[in-house]
Amino acid sequence: MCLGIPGRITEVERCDGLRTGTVDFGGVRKQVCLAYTPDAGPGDYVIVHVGFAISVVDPDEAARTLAVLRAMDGVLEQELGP
Amino acid sequence: MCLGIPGRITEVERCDGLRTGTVDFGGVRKQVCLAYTPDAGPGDYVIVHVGFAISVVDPDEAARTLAVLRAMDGVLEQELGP
Amino acid sequence: MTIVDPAAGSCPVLLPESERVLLGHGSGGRLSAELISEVLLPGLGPAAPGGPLEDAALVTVGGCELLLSTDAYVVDPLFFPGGDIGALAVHGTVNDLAMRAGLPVALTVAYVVEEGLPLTDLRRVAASVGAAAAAAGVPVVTGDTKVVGRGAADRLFVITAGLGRRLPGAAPTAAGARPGDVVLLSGPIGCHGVTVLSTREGLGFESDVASDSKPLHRLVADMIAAGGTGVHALRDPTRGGLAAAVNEIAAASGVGVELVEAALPVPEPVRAACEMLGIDPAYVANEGCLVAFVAPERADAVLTAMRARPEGAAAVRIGAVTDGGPVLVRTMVGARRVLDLPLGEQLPRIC
Amino acid sequence: MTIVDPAAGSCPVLLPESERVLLGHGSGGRLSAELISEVLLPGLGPAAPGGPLEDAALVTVGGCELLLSTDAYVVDPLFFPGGDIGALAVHGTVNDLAMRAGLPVALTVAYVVEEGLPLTDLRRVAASVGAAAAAAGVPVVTGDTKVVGRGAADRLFVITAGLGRRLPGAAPTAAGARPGDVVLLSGPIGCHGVTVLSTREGLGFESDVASDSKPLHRLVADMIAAGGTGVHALRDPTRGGLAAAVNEIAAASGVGVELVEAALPVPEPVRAACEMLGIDPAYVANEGCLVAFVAPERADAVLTAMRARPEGAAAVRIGAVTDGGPVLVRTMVGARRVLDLPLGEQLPRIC
Amino acid sequence: MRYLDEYRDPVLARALLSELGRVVTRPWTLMEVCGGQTHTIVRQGIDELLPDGVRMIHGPGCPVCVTPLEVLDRAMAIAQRPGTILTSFGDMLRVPGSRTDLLALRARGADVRVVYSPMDAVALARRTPDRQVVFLAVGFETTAPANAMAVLHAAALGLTNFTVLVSHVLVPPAMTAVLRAPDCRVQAFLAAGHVCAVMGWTEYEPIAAEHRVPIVVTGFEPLDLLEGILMAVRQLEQGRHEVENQYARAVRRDGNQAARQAISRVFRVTDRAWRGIGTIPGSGLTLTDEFAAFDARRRFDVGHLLVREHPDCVAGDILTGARTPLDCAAYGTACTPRTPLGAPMVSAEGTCAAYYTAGRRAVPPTGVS
Amino acid sequence: MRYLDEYRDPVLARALLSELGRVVTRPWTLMEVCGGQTHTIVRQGIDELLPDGVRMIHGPGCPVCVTPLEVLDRAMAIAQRPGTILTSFGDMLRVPGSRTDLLALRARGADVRVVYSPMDAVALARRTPDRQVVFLAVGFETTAPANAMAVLHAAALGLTNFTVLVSHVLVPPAMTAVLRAPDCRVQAFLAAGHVCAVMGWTEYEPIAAEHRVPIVVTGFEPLDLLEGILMAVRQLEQGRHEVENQYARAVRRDGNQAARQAISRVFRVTDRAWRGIGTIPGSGLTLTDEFAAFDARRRFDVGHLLVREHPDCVAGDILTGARTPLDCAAYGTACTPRTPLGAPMVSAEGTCAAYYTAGRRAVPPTGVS
Ligand code: SF4
Ligand code: SF4
Ligand SMILES: [Mg+2]
Ligand SMILES: [Mg+2]
Ligand SMILES: [Mg+2]
Ligand SMILES: [Mg+2]
Ligand SMILES: [Mg+2]
Ligand SMILES: [Mg+2]
Ligand SMILES: [Mg+2]
Ligand SMILES: [Mg+2]
Ligand SMILES: [Mg+2]
Ligand SMILES: [Mg+2]
Repeated sequence: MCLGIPGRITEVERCDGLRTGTVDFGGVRKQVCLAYTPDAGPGDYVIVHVGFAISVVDPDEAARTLAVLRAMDGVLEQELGP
Repeated sequence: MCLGIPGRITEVERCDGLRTGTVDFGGVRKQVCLAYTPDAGPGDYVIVHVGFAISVVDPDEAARTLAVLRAMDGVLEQELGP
Repeated sequence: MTIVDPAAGSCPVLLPESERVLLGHGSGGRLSAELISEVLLPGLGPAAPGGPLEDAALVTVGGCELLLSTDAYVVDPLFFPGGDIGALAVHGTVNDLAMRAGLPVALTVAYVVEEGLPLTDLRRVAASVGAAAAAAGVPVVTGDTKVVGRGAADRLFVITAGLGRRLPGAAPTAAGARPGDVVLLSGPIGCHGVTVLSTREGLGFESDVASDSKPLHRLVADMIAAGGTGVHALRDPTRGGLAAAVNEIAAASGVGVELVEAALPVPEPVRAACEMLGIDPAYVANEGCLVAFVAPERADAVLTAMRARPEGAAAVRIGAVTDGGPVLVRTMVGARRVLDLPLGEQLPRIC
Repeated sequence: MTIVDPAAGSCPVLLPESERVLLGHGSGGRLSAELISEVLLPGLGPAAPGGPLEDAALVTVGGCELLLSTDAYVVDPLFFPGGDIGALAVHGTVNDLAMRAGLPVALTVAYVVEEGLPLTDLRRVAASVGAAAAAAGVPVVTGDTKVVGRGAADRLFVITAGLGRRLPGAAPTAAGARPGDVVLLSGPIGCHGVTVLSTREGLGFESDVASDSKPLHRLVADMIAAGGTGVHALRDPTRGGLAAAVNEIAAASGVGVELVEAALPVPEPVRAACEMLGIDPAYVANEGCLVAFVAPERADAVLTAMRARPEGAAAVRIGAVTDGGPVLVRTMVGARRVLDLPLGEQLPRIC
Repeated sequence: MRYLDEYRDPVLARALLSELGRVVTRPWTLMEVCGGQTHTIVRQGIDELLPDGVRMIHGPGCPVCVTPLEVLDRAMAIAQRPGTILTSFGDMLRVPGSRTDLLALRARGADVRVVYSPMDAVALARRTPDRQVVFLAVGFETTAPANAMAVLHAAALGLTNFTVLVSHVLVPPAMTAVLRAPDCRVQAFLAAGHVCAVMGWTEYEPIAAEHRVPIVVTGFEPLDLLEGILMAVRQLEQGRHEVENQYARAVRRDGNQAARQAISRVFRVTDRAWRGIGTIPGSGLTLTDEFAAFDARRRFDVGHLLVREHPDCVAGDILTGARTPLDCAAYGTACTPRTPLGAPMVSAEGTCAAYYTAGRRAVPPTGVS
Repeated sequence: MRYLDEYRDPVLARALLSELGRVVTRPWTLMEVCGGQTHTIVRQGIDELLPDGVRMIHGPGCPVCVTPLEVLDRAMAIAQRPGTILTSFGDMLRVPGSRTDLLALRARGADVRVVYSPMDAVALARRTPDRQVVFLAVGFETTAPANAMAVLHAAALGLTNFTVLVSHVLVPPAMTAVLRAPDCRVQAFLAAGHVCAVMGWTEYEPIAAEHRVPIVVTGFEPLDLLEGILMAVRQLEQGRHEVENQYARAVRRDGNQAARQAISRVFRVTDRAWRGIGTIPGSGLTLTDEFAAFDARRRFDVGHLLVREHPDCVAGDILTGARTPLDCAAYGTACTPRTPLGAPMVSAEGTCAAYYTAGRRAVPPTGVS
């Protein structure tokens, strides 16, 4: 359920009393409602679902997960040899 | 002004409280309002303008006019010789 | 609310709001000609065809003389007495090839379908395309189908293109009419247009008339067999009617034409409908007749050949080509008047 | 008000109300295929083309091998980054000819215009047709224009037909793919479809992507020069995208195909738009690339020839033909899944 | 077609022309009032065949041509309102207002539809209860009974979404205006047969008497027109000035009583502006108070409209017969059916358009050769 | 694309699969709740690559699939009313109701439009004040804040022509229902990352504890899913049953406070029927009384709707994981995406459709070769 994809906020504005902004998804830009991510600003990545940012991506957590996975791969490589 | 053409009534009916009927114009049939020709019935020719019969054709008068013209032609022919 | 400013331009046609396509631009008359000559051909630039506007274009490939034609069919209603949009799309393109002495070799058919069209209607039109093509002896070799949203088309448009092979022995062209040519008409006029008009909302009338939609390539083959290079020009008087066809040939050939009004075969119901609506049968569309400009010494032979075929059984001589000037009609009382290109759509008149 | 009768048929697709044309019938997917095979071809009857559905039909006239193709263009918007309906109508038909090794000789163009279209738009489209035809080196030899009432068309449809002459030395056909063939793709996918989608009401997004609309006949000429009869099948993956093109070739040839998902060139913004809408780039329309099925021993030479031309500069090998079975994709994680024909229109998903 | 074909017989037409030639002894100028008659005359080239000296000038009897610019602009302002369907006769759609015409408005998105009969507009209003249907009700006395019935029928059906924008005109006041013009050259009138089919000819008797002009109620076919001309010329030659009835097969002295009653129930006489001529007292019809609810002018407030005709157009002189189109400097150059400067160039039955369509310009066709 | 591409790395995917292979000692059955996750798993063929014995069954987390037939029929009845525009997400348009679907209704003339966001429906209502715009508001907790904002925004704008037909469902009650089914085989859950991005995971803690099942909040990319599976299997192997968070880059323990506040202002919890499953207590959201004016059910009386599912369809078992599509006799024969008998065959993320589209029928693809 619930297609959500990460994009980078490039602009924040108010429109009809709502916090909205432009989010860039790898070259595709869309107006998105930012009312539920009141602290996110330009440069932040948000997860967008049906035109709403529902979550701010935490870059440290993202890096940590990947580091764990890469470490796992490193362990494997070591085990299997070069 | 006022394109009007003669057609023959083929049917008379009432429709929404109005006297209407079918008028045949040389193979083209159209519904026509007959409210203004209360005495005209099937077989009669009427002059129709914008969907209304505005006059009943008097066949005797029609024949008389033509007879006059034909007589004029006869006179001419006589004058000019065969 | 609205105040019309008297200082604004008093010539309405030059105002920017008129710079839009009007229905009349599709009428086959003067507006159509203007659209082609002032918008479409200049737009095409160097890729545009040269010479007069012909029913079909001559293309020579590896020594073969080929003809190519296309027409879009947007008729409303889709089905009518005497035919339907599918048969029309086949006949129209076969006929445009025939007007340049082309025998049809292959057809393409494209459908633009409005969402919601009953499949039975589409099946019926496809069957009619197939039956008409088979009857004309030409295969439909390829096609395309597009579906557009509700309200983005009027149910169904059919667009055909045709490839033809030129009959040996003649090369009729729109520019071929010469002074002295006899003008022949293959059959009665106005049936198709009146049939379609009779179904229009607000004009609705019933009539005994049916569209004349039919293929004319076999008739043309016989005419050319009889008349050879004496068949100077041929045109099927579709949109814009006989008046447009004769004016187009006259203009392309640089000649005048004089037609005899009393000679025009106008079936009774066509005449009645035209009287009723205040329009001229010479401006009404046909889909199964042709007008031919034939050298006087070949005219009788061609006319005889025409009358020998069912589609030309009622062929008649309707006039002759003159040195120049406009297309004239000898009226019933013996005067002459110009029979001009129609301007735009034929609208019913009250007077 | 409405009581749904539980006793009524529970299988919705067999109900009569479904017996209408749906937008999905024009999607280039399974519904389109059904419409062609179950409604249009049976309708055509004996006039229908035989054999597999090709991009263009081969017609032999007086010993000349000719190709004929037609397509209707109904794109909304009329003008978009990278092209417009006019250029598209030229490129699409030139490309359909090219997919059977046809060099374009002549084009026809028919316009169906909605009353009220600004003349400047029509002029601009005509100019684009002219410029695209001139750039492709093919004349527009004839045409037709119809105007329909307001609301009876969506501004402008353009229908082209093309006549081609077959290049000597090859005869690619939809049925030509053989097990072992290499599958080549001439360039990135999805650009045209995403460009057009980005303008849709309710989906509106901005992107840096532009349509890939371009003519491919010169690319094909070079491919055939390099690969000769080893170029077994060609198709331009337009409506229905790469998935439809590959499935159609596989079905017509009676073979299977295995593609490598990681090898598919999907530009970043195309991928982003597809992620956003929940659609698969393999189902998105293209107007300037082709997929080729080439004998393995000629594949490198053909790929080199492709890369030597600007329109094939990004050509890649995307898979191979297998003995049979469905079209499979090797996924990123190394599993395989079927890449089926799409069903109907691609609709954005929420999940 | 019966009662048409007989009156188009070329042999009898020649007989009538010969007779006319024998009767005429000096030049006479006649006016056919009606645009439909103008159409037949020009289309058949009848005037070209008349004996030297017998000259037809074309009257103001084209309802499309004389509909004031203000009415057209008002109709167009109404047509542009959302939710409105504007209906009228086909020939009204091409008439230029100050800035555009109804066909061009339709191309821009207005819902403008052609109807054959005003009753079709009533039926449309019934079918589309959520839309306001407005009928642009123009015409002479012939059309007034039809437009009256449309209002009566809409009232009977209780429709609240049907209105008429009335611009009806009356013939006798226009004839009087022509006769009173200082440079009037008209010596006899052919009165419009279909107008008289409705109204009879009693209204014409005081005009004939006062101005000492023959008036012949005439039909629309070539033989009708030739006979009407012959009857008028006979009167002129004999010094008579009576009202005679050529069109006896369709016209009775008192016209059509039922139709006249409907007119007088729905309409009342009013002053009316004629395009190109100006206001003529008592020359128009407007809705009576009883039917004010059906008046589009009241239903739709589109403000006060200021309008101005093209300064080069001499339509007023054309419509009163003071000049022919060939006397207009703009005719055939600046002014053509494609680029009309004035109303008479617009509708097929307008005098300027009838001349132009018949080719009366670069190559004036000659008579019988 | 940042934060997507990294999680699709095939090398790391293989590393995760190897690690999973090392960790597994015996068969385990896991359920991914979310249709989006089902889609990724089937589209990428992840389940084909899992070590023997690790089996994924697909949960009820497709909002399109579980929307009750009654709601669809109601939406279609509303769409057929003149003057109405029915809007929804693209994937709702193909879902069959009792007799037809919204795409077919559109073909028959109903005004049915796809929107990307519920806010687009609000904008449409603003642009077309003379039409009633209805948004068919389906979805799980992820979508509820968006739909709530649409209502709040319409209220702030004072729109009287915008309503929502709400059929919102909640995940935790559905998970409990799955666990309580008599033949439940689920030993661990992957919880839906985006639902948790809104709601956090505290609701899952009592479920994990009560039913002794590991629950791993998981993302949507291949590496996310593989890591989520690995984390769940590790718990199972270690005999733990905790709530863990694989999707830490997007999900916090308490979710999104602002979004949760909007949900609880606009909606209240209610019992809800799930298509193919039946009513689950407390498993849905409906409008609070404060926003009753925006309730399409109240605005449009389309009567009482009686509906019946196709008798051959075992969607309930599919949605609770009791069976896979391959266990359904109709699958791939009577029931295909072209001729769906039940909701899971309709939307691309429905389990039956996901299987069918991936070709899991005549020629079942094998794993890595
Ligand atoms: S020719 Fe044109 S400008 Fe001259 S009077 Fe006639 S309508 Fe007016
Ligand atoms: S395959 Fe079809 S019938 Fe079987 S459970 Fe799935 S949706 Fe229902
Ligand atoms: Mg032609
Ligand atoms: Mg043609
Ligand atoms: Mg043609
Ligand atoms: Mg095609
Ligand atoms: Mg329509
Ligand atoms: Mg193609
Ligand atoms: Mg094609
Ligand atoms: Mg194509
Ligand atoms: Mg044409
Ligand atoms: Mg439109």
